[in-house]
Amino acid sequence: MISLALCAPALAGLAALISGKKAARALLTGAAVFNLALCGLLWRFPPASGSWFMADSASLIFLAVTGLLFAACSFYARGYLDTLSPKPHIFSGVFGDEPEPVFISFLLLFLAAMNFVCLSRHIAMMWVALEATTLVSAPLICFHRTPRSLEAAWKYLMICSVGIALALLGNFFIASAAGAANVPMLCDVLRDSARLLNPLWLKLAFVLAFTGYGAKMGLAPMHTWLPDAHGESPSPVSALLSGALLNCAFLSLMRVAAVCSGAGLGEFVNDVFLFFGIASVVIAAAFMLRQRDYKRLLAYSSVENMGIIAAGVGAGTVYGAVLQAINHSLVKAMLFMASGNILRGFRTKSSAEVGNLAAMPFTGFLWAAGFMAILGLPPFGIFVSKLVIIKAMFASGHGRAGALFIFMLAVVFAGVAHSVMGMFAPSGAKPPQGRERLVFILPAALLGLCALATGLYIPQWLDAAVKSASAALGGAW
Amino acid sequence: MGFDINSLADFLAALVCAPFLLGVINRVKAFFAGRRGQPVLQLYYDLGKLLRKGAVYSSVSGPVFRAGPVIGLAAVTGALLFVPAGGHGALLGFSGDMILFAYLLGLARFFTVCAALDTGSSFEGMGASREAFFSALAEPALFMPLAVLAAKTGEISLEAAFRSSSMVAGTPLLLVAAALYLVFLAENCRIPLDDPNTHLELTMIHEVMALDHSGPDFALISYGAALKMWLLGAILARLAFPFGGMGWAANAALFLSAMLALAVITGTVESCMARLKMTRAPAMLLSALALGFAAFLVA
Amino acid sequence: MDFLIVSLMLSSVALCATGRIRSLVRIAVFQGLILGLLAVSRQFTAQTAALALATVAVKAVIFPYILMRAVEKAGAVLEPRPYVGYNPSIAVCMAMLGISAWIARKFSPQAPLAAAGAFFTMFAGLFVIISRRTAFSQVIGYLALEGGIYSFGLSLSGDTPAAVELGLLLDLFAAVFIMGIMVYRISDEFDHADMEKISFLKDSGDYD
Amino acid sequence: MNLFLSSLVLLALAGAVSLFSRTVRVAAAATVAACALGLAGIVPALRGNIISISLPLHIPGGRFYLAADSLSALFLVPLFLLGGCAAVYSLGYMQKRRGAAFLLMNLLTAAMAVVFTARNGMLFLIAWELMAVFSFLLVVWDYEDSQSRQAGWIYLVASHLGTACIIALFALAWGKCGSLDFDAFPRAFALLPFGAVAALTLLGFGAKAGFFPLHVWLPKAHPAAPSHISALMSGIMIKAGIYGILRMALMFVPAPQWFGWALVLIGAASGLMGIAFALAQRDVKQCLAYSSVENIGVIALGLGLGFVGVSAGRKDIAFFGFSGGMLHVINHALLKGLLFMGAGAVYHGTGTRDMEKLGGLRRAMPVTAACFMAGSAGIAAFPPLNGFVGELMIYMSAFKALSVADAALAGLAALTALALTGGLAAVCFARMLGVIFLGQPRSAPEKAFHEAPRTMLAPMIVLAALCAVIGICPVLVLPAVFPAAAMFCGAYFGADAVIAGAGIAGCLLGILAAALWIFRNSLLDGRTVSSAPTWGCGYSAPNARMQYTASAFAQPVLSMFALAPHAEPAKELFPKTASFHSRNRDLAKARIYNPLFGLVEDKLSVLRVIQGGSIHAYILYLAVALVALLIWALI
Repeated sequence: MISLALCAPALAGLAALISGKKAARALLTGAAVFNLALCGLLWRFPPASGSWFMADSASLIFLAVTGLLFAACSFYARGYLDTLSPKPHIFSGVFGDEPEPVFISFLLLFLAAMNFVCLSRHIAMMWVALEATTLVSAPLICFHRTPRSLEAAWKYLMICSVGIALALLGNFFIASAAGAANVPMLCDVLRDSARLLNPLWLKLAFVLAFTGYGAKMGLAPMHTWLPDAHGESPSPVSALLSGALLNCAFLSLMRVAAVCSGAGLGEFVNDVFLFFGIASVVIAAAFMLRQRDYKRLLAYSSVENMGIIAAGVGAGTVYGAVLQAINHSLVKAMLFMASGNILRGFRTKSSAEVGNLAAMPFTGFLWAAGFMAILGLPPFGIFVSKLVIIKAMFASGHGRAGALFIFMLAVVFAGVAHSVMGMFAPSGAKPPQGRERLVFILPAALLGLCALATGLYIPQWLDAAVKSASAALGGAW
Repeated sequence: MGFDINSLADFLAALVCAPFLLGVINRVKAFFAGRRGQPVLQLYYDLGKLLRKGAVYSSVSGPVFRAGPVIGLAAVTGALLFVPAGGHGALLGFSGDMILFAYLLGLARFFTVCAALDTGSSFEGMGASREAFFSALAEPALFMPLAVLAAKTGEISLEAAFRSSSMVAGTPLLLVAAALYLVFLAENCRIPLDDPNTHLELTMIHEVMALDHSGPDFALISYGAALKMWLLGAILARLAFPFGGMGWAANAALFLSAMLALAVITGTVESCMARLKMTRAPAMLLSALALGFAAFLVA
Repeated sequence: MDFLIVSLMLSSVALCATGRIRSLVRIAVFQGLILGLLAVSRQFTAQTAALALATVAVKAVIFPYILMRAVEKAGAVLEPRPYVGYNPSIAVCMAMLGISAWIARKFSPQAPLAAAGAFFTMFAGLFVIISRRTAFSQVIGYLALEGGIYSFGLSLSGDTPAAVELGLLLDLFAAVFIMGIMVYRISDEFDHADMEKISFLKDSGDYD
Repeated sequence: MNLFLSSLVLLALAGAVSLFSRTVRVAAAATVAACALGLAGIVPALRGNIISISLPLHIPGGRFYLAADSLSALFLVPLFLLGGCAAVYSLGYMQKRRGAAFLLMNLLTAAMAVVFTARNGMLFLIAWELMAVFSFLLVVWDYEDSQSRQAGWIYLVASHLGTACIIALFALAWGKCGSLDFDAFPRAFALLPFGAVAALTLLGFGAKAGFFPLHVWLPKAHPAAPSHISALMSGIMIKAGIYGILRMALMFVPAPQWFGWALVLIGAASGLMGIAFALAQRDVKQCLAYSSVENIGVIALGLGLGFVGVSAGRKDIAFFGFSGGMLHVINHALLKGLLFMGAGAVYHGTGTRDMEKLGGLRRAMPVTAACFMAGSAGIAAFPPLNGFVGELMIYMSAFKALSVADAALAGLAALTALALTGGLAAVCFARMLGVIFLGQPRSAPEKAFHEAPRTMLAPMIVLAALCAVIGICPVLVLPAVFPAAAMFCGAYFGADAVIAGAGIAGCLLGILAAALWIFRNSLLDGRTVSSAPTWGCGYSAPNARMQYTASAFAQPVLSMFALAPHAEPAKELFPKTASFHSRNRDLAKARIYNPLFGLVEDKLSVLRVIQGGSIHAYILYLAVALVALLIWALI
């Protein structure tokens, strides 16, 4: 069952490579729906964990989120590809685009790699999968082959590869520690028998893994590639990058952290998480205050939210962190899709030049609702998870950190509210003509509804799953 | 409460001989100036004349202009009910009537200011603005002595405060009396603050607000002013000369002589003091407030 | 075994010292060979031999071909001055060697030289990425970094299962392949590969 | 309780219906019915027995737990009254997008109702922020002009900062007692340091209430909203801050001495500064907004005296203080609602809110003028109307505190502040009444102004009538106030005499005035009554612009507060140009917030150099982070 979840998207990707445009699109949506169905099945009958792969609650949650996001993005991508007229893209100047099947195949491979990360049980195998996601997503970023997207892709590739190489060294440290105590390199086994491993090596392994996976996850100061990559890539890709990929990096980091906190290093692990979490929020706030490009604004908000998640783990509530990760993915994907619509309507990325957004009623509404969600206003889920994290921070005695955290969130709120309101103001910008197509609105609206749902009513099964996931990742409730 | 005959008699006496005070003050000023001065009962004659005349209303003004004098007088008479004007208790009294007393005076001022604004003339506007400014300062200045009374006697009703035994005495009494006297001068637009018989509109404060009133309205206003003077004078008198014990006639006589003395003092003050510069006027009111504070701290 | 590790370290020092692209590529090929030999010399089984052969194939054959194609395309072979001059970078190498020796002694007392060699190659790779300006040298730096970590894995950890080994290799190959295409496209687009000039995406203070 | 819940549901439904149906009249009727239902629902709570409902809410720490005790009922009464009046008012007032406006207003009312009855932290916060969001959407109603957008932004940020403090407070309590229910909070507050809890409460709820240093958003946000919404906001929403403080105070009773003192000082500051700024305003609604700050100051004075009384052990001081403050909550809600609707009618009729351009509207809009006068007299706290009763109670508390040793100074401070504020309020509202409605019109000819339609006048008349009735026989509103005050300091029965006295005085005044009015008319009917132009002291060509303007009227008072309008003296010998402009810069904003925000931005922009664009720097950061972590791990 699990291997099916991995091979199906990979095979579809390869098939798409060689098939025509029409067939490739069919493959894309088909594979997406199939993947979603498979996630449902895995939830209903969780399979036993094999030697290489397992489906514990944490991986199931992130698998489901990735599947949902990918399904939404695949429908969005169909519409997106229609709009790409054969002639070169307007502002990409001389350059044409990648052939469409290549784009679709890389998307499907990207899905396969992410599934691989979620389901993998062997730590080194997880590393391989994460490296694969980087490599597969780099060409996706420079799909439009504009000079800026090339630069962004290169930076993304270089920084993440170097980071992940360090993580590989961390893996080897764990391997040597496990080898000494002849414990197999499997996440859950390692976590349970973490006591036997040499703590010094584990500490070093955690440091390296934190730097490596932290770079992939976008924690400051390793986040520098994220605004460029998410700002320049096409909107369905940046939605997936922000929504799904950051979660996978977070999952793998938590697997390693679970092993270390199991071995009694919990104190050190939490302090590192808290420090870098708060640092990310502060640095993201600095860039969101005067940000003029709304896609980069969304990217920095991803950095901020990853900071919140890391701070949540540092404060001791992995439950809050996982909840925040879920909510963030849903809302961020919706926002990136909406930003894609705005980009297509107004042909500009600078929020100053975008005006009277009410001329695009649906996108305008989604944009406003999305930002209300991402800034943590109540009806949406992020408010709940933020409150849980703040409570944990105060309960675990980090009073001052909590105060700084809340102040920085308020600063971010002020900066973002100002630029978003500016986009609704009637200014000189000529509003786009023509009706907004359903294919661009429906996926985003569905994700928005999910985010609203988690804010008002967390179903029993989801609550139980998140609790067991947080236990699996070594955190208290 | 003691709704007895004596306090009713005092109330009626107050209504009758309120204008008499103004006459005395004018005579004293005339005496200082070496003139014979107008007859003491001049204000009665004016009132009688005005009440028999018709009225000329400005085309601009409306119902507020006409209601101003009426509500002004009603408020002042209402306030009189609560003041132990004669030698005995006030007609009415409930715990908290000090505040009602101050706010009734405030209501009278509020409506005179609105009436002035309704005429739409720049001079009445100027008078209204200055009157509003001084009344804003006079209000705390009036409250402070009352607060001292309440603090000393523990009673918040005027009538009860004056009847209670632990009355203010000694230096605090002096300070309270001084503060009240300053408020008395400010409220009744006597010389140091405002000149009652100036003819240059730009310098008037209280008079200019009655500039456009004529006939019965003007009568009501001037009678109201006289009544207000009697009111504040009564409090000062009761404060300065502790009454009680004697029969109604003796008390009344003593009280009347006290009021007369007060009028003479005011007359002398007016004749030998020049008018304060407009910007110095708030200083006087704030000094009244300071005196009140001092009294409070000393008591 | 020690001879191989020492030659690996020497090649890393050479890496930091040379400037021209062609010599850099030659050093990278040399390192690939050494790694292959290192894998084989640890324990000679059919599995390790096959893997070593594959590593050599990737690092010594495929990668130079891709990179040289990109260099011809770019044309301008002159390497712009790096941030840290060639001579001072050798001094930096010495410092890095000291640090890696200290770390190795602290962490793996039983095989200090192997750990020191691995750490040093890794630090050298990192240094090349940071200090050189063109994309080509950055790719080579990444390869050296990867090689250092791989050699550490070989010397320290126990027998990693074949599937993991293969996975690592596959990733390396894909990384090299993608980077090669990317570099080719950058040099085609900007007709130079100096990353110093290609830095349009920034947020720092040019506006209010 | 289900009556109350059904009213909330009906409110939301009425809003939804208005969205789609063309005529909003149906929705207005439904809203009024819902408000009536709500009022009926809380009658049992008024009588003191708590009605509550508790359902599971599937979010961490959340529970749908509503309960209305007498304190909540006190705040719900004006909410439903004003909610109904605002619904009727908006029929005439709103022109564009009426359906959406109706939906938002109803949701705002429902959110406020939930805020006043929520007994669970999570539910409270959700309702609190929803209230802020709905009112924000209404503040930026005409988002065309940048002024209201700027006001909206400031409002959103200020309310969010306030909520941040409340979130911190609830998180602290949740951490300590493991549950977000208000019933568990007393245990948590006992463990927490009192200073922190009190500071967070005052900051968080004070920001929403508009205490002096935190009031900056109020005079910008309320005028930008449509008038019936600013009536709702000024009348009820800022009282949510007061409600929050009281609800939290119930939990950390007994509060130490300094808490009462803090409230008294805040009240004095808010009162004085509020009315001083109100006097400096030219825009009607901004003047009313600042006067809301002043009235919040008066309420804070009352509550402060209440807490001082509690800590001094004198039940009578405490009872008078609390009941005075709470009575003023209801009175101010009605009065400020009436005044804002009046201002809305003026804006609806004349199209401008600048007092300098208005004048003489008494002729064109007689009913609005009458209601506005009733409102101004009431809010300046003059006897016959309800404002006086509230302030009388606070004065009583201050007077009684004078004779108690340790409460004397607080009483004195409260007394002087209240007296000065009362005086200035009289000046401010005399000015507003005089400049807008009396005298001659200062700008366009009279016929251009038209009276507001009937649907706008009806709620104003209802509110004015309510004020008069409460003023004359305050015993009507006592069942809502006294049990709530008793929750803080136990029942005390001395207050009924005072209230009865005030009522009698009001009637007496009325009778006297009527008698004099009849006397005056009887005198005049026999005589010749002629009309002539106002006496201009012989000036040859008087015109309407010579009348005293708003800033001129306030100039002497403002010169005391260094807020006087700025006149540019002509410099040349033969002056060609001279200018006069009255800018009303808000001192608090200019001196506290602009430098503060500037400081935050400079500090943060220092960090912006990180994203310098060069990949080498980026990887250097990575390496530096690694080395730092290594060092951290090894020490």
